[in-house]
Amino acid sequence: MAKKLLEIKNLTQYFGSSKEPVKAVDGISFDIYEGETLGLVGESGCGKSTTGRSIIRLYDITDGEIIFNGKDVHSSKSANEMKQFNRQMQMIFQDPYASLNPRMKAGEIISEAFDIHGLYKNKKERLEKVESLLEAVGLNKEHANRYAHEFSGGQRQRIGIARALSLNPSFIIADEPISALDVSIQAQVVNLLKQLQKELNLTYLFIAHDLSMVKYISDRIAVMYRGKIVEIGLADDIYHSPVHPYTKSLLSAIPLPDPISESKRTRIPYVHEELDESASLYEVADMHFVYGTAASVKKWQNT
Amino acid sequence: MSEPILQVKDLRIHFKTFAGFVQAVRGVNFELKAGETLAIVGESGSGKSVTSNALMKLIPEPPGIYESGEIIFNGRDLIPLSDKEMSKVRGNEISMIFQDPMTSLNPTMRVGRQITEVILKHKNVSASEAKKRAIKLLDQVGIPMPEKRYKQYPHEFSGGMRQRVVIAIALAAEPKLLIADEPTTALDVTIQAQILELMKDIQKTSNTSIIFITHDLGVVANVADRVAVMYAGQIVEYGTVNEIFYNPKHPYTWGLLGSMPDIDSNSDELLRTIPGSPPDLTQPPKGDAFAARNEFALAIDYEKEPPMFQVSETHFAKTWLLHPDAPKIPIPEAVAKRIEGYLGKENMLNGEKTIRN
Amino acid sequence: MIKYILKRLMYILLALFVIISATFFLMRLAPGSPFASERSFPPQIEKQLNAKYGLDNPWYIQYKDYLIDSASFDFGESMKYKMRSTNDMISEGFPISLTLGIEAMLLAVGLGILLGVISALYHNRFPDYLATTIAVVGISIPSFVLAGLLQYFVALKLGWFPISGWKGFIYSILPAFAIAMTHMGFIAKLTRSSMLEQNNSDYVKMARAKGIGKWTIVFRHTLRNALLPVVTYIGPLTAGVVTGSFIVEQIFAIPGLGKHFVTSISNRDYTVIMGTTVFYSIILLLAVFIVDILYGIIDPRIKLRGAKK
Amino acid sequence: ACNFGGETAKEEDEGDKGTGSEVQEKKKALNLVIASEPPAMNPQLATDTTSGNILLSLFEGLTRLDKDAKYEKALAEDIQISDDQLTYTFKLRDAKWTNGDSVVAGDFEYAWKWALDPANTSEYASQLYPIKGAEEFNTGKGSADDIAIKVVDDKTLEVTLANPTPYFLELTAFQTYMPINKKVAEANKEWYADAGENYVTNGPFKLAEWQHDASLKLEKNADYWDVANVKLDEVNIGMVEKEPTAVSKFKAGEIDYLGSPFQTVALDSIDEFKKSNQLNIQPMAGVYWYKLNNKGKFTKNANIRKALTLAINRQELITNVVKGEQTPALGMVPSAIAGFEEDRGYIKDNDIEGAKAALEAGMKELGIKKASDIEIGISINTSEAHNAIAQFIQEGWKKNLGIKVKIDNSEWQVFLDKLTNLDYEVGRMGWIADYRDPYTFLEMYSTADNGNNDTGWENPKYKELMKKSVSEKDPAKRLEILKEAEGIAMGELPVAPIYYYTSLFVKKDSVTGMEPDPIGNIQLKRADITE
Amino acid sequence: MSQQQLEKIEKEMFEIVGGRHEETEKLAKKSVSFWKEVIIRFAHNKLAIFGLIALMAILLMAIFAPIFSQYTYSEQLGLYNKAPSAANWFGTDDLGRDVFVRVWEGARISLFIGITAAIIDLVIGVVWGSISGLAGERVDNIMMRIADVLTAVPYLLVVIVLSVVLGNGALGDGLLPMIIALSVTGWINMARIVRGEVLSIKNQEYVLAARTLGANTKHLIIKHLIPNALGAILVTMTLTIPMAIFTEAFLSYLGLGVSAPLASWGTMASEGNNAITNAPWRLIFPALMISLTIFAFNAVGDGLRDALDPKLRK
Ligand SMILES: Nc1ncnc2c1ncn2[C@@H]1O[C@H](COP(=O)(O)OP(=O)(O)OP(=O)(O)O)[C@@H](O)[C@H]1O
Ligand SMILES: Nc1ncnc2c1ncn2[C@@H]1O[C@H](COP(=O)(O)OP(=O)(O)OP(=O)(O)O)[C@@H](O)[C@H]1O
Ligand SMILES: [Mg+2]
Ligand SMILES: [Mg+2]
Repeated sequence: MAKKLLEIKNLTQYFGSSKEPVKAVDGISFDIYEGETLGLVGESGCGKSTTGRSIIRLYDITDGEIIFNGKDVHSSKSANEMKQFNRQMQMIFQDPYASLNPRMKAGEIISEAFDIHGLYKNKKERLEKVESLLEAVGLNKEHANRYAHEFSGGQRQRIGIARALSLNPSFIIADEPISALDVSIQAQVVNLLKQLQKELNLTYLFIAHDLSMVKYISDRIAVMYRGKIVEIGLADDIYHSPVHPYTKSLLSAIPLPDPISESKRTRIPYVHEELDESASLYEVADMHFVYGTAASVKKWQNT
Repeated sequence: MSEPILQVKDLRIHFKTFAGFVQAVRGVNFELKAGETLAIVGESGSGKSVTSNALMKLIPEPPGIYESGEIIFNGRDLIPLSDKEMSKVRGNEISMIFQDPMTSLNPTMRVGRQITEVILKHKNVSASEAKKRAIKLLDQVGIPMPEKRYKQYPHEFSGGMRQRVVIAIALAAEPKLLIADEPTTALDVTIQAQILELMKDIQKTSNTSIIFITHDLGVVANVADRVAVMYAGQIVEYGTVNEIFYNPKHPYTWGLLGSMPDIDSNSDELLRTIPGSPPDLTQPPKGDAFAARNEFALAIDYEKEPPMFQVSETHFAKTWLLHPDAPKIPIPEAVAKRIEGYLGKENMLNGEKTIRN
Repeated sequence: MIKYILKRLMYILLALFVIISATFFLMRLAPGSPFASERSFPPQIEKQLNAKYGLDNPWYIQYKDYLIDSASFDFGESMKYKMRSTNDMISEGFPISLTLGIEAMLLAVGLGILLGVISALYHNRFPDYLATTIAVVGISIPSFVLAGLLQYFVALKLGWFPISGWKGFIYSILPAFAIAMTHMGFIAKLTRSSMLEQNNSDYVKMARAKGIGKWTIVFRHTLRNALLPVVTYIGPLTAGVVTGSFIVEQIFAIPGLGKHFVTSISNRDYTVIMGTTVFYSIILLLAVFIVDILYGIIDPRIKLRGAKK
Repeated sequence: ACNFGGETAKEEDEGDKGTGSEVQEKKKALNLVIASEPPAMNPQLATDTTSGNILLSLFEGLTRLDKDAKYEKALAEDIQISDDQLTYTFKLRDAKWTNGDSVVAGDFEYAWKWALDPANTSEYASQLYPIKGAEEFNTGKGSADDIAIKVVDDKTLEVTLANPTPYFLELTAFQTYMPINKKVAEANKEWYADAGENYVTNGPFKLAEWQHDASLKLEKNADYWDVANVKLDEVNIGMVEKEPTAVSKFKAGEIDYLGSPFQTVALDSIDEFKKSNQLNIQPMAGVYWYKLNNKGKFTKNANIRKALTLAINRQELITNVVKGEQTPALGMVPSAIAGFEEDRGYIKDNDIEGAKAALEAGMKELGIKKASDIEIGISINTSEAHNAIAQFIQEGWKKNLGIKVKIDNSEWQVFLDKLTNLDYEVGRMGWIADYRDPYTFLEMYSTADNGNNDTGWENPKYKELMKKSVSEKDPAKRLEILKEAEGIAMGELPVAPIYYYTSLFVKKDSVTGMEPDPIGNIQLKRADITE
Repeated sequence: MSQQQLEKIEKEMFEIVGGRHEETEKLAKKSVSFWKEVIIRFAHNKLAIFGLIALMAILLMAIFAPIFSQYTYSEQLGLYNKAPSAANWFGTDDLGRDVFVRVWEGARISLFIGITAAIIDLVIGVVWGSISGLAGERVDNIMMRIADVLTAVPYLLVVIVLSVVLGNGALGDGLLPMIIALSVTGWINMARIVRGEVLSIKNQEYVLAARTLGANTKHLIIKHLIPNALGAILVTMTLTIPMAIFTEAFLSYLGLGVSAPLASWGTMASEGNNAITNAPWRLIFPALMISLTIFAFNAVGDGLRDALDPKLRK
């Protein structure tokens, strides 16, 4: 197996008062290997974005450890180290409308990082770089001089991707990059991400709640529920032999573009059961972990 | 079947902007019968929301302009009605569910009051009766402890619960027509499924007609009796749900169906996409608006707008490919394979004849 | 919540301390003395005067005295008005300024919000232009000009109101109007823009889809949400208005508190300067604090955050 | 929330509307306005004209000034002056305080010594300095017992002066010399803080009501010894700071009298009142002058000072800017002072030729080439009138002398500070007589460190003459000495006199007896409202 | 809904020519850039255009009228309080000076003060507000309390001390103390408003995006926060300008403003206020100019705000 690019140990992120914290992320651990795509799914509000944002240091974490390329992300860093870190890890945001500053041109958005990092001071060089990025995401160079509102949703998301690529990162957190887009554009963006991964050997943390897309793009999938990772494993394992009842419920709810099977669908409702202290991740198959107590995992496996 | 409760004829809506007139809806026709669900699909910006808002006369004027058309609801054209007359229709005979549960509730008003407001407005009942009904509604849409929830503010609800409240509001006055504009886009699949079930239940019990707007074809397959596919302000294909999914005629519909990944699709293959971007509706292209993105575009597509070709009793499509002189283009392989797959599964299970003609 | 309030009160005390210190040193830096007058008097008398008010002590003793006096709300006797205590001046003047100020605020807030709402409801149509014009006219006429004009035309020429003084409700109408106009204008503008923002929001569309009338939507739904930024502005403003307007009180010869803020400074009446400053500061700081609490009442979402703080 | 400051509204409003036509038997109520809250309603502490003029109606001193500002006997029934003009013996008449006590000689002694006690910080105690031992006690060099005030008996008061002071009996009419009810004042140190039972007076009126910052109400004192001659039943005094507001009140008929010394007739309404023949003008013993800093960069030169003094078109300034028919001041002592009615001929008004010549001379002495190298600052305190005058004079100096002139407008306290510290070149100031004698205008320049000099000017001869005037017993000779002194000063010009004040006022026709006397005071005792 | 009257179409029209999707990616030629759209929007706002023209006219008059007038602002013509006439368009004042020239001379001072106040607002208020909004709760709380303190400290005392410390005439007759005095408190309103805006903008995804790129506070403020708070900033500025002009008038009234014979609109109006009866033109013209200018600033500010509002666009 490839080397671990990111190790997350007991990541915990609480918001609000210490008395009544909102436990957005509640002690999760997982690894991401170089070159893979890890899909992160779960119901809305379960802490997916928070996980992503904690990893990239948009939040100061409550507890835990995040090790990226062997270095602790949340250790105090000098401005320079911080920049170094930013170059390696980038993020694509959910909302293509909200994530582009309406007062900036596409070119400025893409080259913003160059200003910050003092790269490509030469005008011509910079222009070339911007153009090559635009091309990489399937836009052309005239687009550099356009403002965000002049683009369609898909084009905007591509600009967001170009921005994330501008610093040549090795790891990209894609926080629901497609859920605000319509189907045909979703396909464009997903294709683009796949293509870029191949060309640039990128590693993705792909957050979404659309399971069919996640299944398609991910090597492994982690399922989150209420701040905890309840199941993690290879994409096919998760889909074909889910263990955790939440995963099963989730899979049973995916609507298919097939009226007849839809008319017959029976959804498996999920009833959350509180687990006792002993709950932890159990390996049910190779690289397939489920969060639960020994007894509950056994029970789930048998149903 | 009964008379249609809603008929939309040649609806055209423009917006006056500084860049020119946006022709958001360009001659939309459809009808809806009692108890039936019509799904409108199409890509973003194709005019779905504008069409549905127009049905309730919610288009802001200015900048909106009702350029032409009729909206005949229960035998009466809504377009000439004044705001006052419309307010008797809104929320009462026609009600609406909006996309975003986070923003469609007033953050500073208790949830209960937002529901009773509609009841008090349209039904001649006392405040305490309205409260009773509201609590019942909350219970109906599956919100536990409705008495307690009645007094809470929207921010104390989860996204799914909020969307249920919105549905409760829409149902409060027992409307004949319910318009749902992307009611589940912001929700995850489990909650989405619950909401869809809820809506179907309600429809069954009160024979409400539903217009369901979405761009998620899975959802369409789940809820719709009839489907209208919109592109660039026009309906380009219209038919029963089976006709649209198993026998699509319009290349745009092919594109839509083809771009969805399948649980079983191979991760190494790229997804099929519809290349390019939708047209600028301030200057809709000459001819077929979809031509530029259509790999099967005919020369005439760039010259002349296609008429609606009738495929069957209930199935229409707006593409020159249906012209008798046009070359016969088969459904693209990927889409065909998928349809086959679905139908195959069905046939295996039921041994029924295919619905394809 | 209680913890939050205590914390804020602590900040208020801290702020008061800073204000008192700053005022003290500014007073000391300003040339002139409370006893200087056109006609000089023997230096011995001046010395006695200084001794009487403790002005002969070194600055740190005086500073300490002011701090203690302020803490015990005993500011002492005015140096200019013989035998009048600062506390009396405030307690006599403030109720009057408060009455006038509340009237003016009611006028400003009432009219301002009404105009703002009309503007937003008829965005870019005639009523909008009319209301905006009224608001801007309100802003653009200096209150001293307005007060003078009102007094001359409405009181003297038309005889509808008394010219000046403070003997009954009728005396307060013109001054309240003169004070209110500018604020009315800005409140109208603020309300307009925040109402416009609200009108674009989904819940308003939802309310319309419920079949609720335009004005009902305004009063039941939008106004409360639109009022948040207005409240931010109104808080400190109220503190200013209820403690009196120098110019308007002067023009209408109203025995309010407003004049003391100015005259005490031109008289270098140290005790009164300190008294009025502390008084105003407390009102201001409380107003800002109340606004923050009001926020939570207007917007239930904020209560959550407020409690967390 | 309804605090409108009292219940006084009803009767009063009707009262003053009635004055025009209603029946005689109605109360005679006079309405007027003063410019501000009186800062001190204690005769010994009051320094300002507002307080002073109200106190004149509330208290009764040994003497009272008549309409020419000459003394007439008031509480003193009889006055004996010794031959050396140093000892005055006052015989008091039977009079009562408003609380029923008799006014006794001890009340005077108490009041005067109270004022002189430095601990009481009376800023006007110097008014009592003519009394022997007074200055010493007040400045901490003597004791109270050495002050030559002797209570012979309850009805007899004997005072010995340090020097013959020809105007002493005018002085005794001044507020600082008024008596205080010793019993009440000793019992309650704050007796003068408010109207009420502690505020015990002995004058024609008593203080019925005092709403701070708003109004005062005086009522006729039925126990006043001369009550028969008091015509008004009550006087309602409003406090209105803004002059235009006061004018409007007058026009609206809300007040019966507007003007000096209570409030100023607004400059901008003078023309109008003149046109309607309502404006009354009385000469007044006061002078408006520009102090010239004798230590100033340019103004240290006498010729420059002369040039500045001459190049002022006083008559035009009076006609068009200050408008009160003032007299151009060509000397330091106003023409309202007896003996100074005639122009002494020191300078000519608007003497541009003379000014230019003086400027030439001055520039030569200072070694200045161009007139435009001279830059003069006129320091004023903020007031529309001072500002207008300064701008008028500035323009005249610029135009006629070709020098640069700036106006330095400061806030009052800053201005006073500048004047005291000689941190100015030209500074405005006014001086109004407390008593009708030339000495009050000349005394301040006797030494440079006199607190009211503010010019740094000093002249040994002048000093000498001033000293001489004090001990001179013959009034005619004394007048000569003072004139000579004025002549010296006008030769060197520590100040440039601008104009002699007048009292301006408007009143309803029904009001009589309200003409200000030559030192600007009004005795409400003599006022009346007739039909 | 049917294929009734199908007209004859030539066969060759039914040849497959395929898509031209590359062209759709090219945005429509006539698309308008952001700023151009702002300008168009602005230009459609009649009130705003009126305001702009009025402002330009006032500015031009302020620059040129005193230069080309036959009188100077301090020249005393010997005609006291004369009504407007052909020789003196706005009449003369109590010292016989031409009100017309004085009004335009005053325009220079009032506009200078108004504009300086606006700049101070921008520099101090915007920076203070953005930092306070961006920084954590504690710093925010402290910064806002400092603003409270500055509002509460007696302003007049500050001005007096300043004018003494700086001396009059340090910069053209008392303007400098005035400007510094304005800087002490003038910006607080702006800071409060910008802070509110920043609080809502700072959680926008584009700001988060910039932070993941490694942007520092300065970069965030300049590139993201200020441009997007511009609407609110403009509206606040339209209030700051009149406030500054009135404050100047008030201070002059207390003797802390510009020195005579220079006069701002504020001083002229407050002096003219006393002359309502005998020379109303001394009030009317400066007061009218104040009102007109502030009206114009407001119209332009509101027009810009509307033109800049991204919510009204989309
Ligand atoms: N800054 C914050 N302060 C307080 N609570 C927060 C904050 N950010 C997130 N939360 C809370 O943390 C929980 C997890 O939020 P998060 O945004 O990570 O969910 P998500 O899984 O990304 O949901 P979605 O699918 O809707 O994006 C939610 O309950 C949310 O309300
Ligand atoms: N108020 C408006 N002013 C100008 N143009 C508008 C306005 N509202 C809608 N449009 C335009 O009308 C067209 C149709 O918009 P509509 O909202 O109906 O799309 P939609 O199909 O609902 O898309 P989505 O899936 O994104 O909701 C779009 O091009 C949009 O820009
Ligand atoms: Mg998220
Ligand atoms: Mg839509």
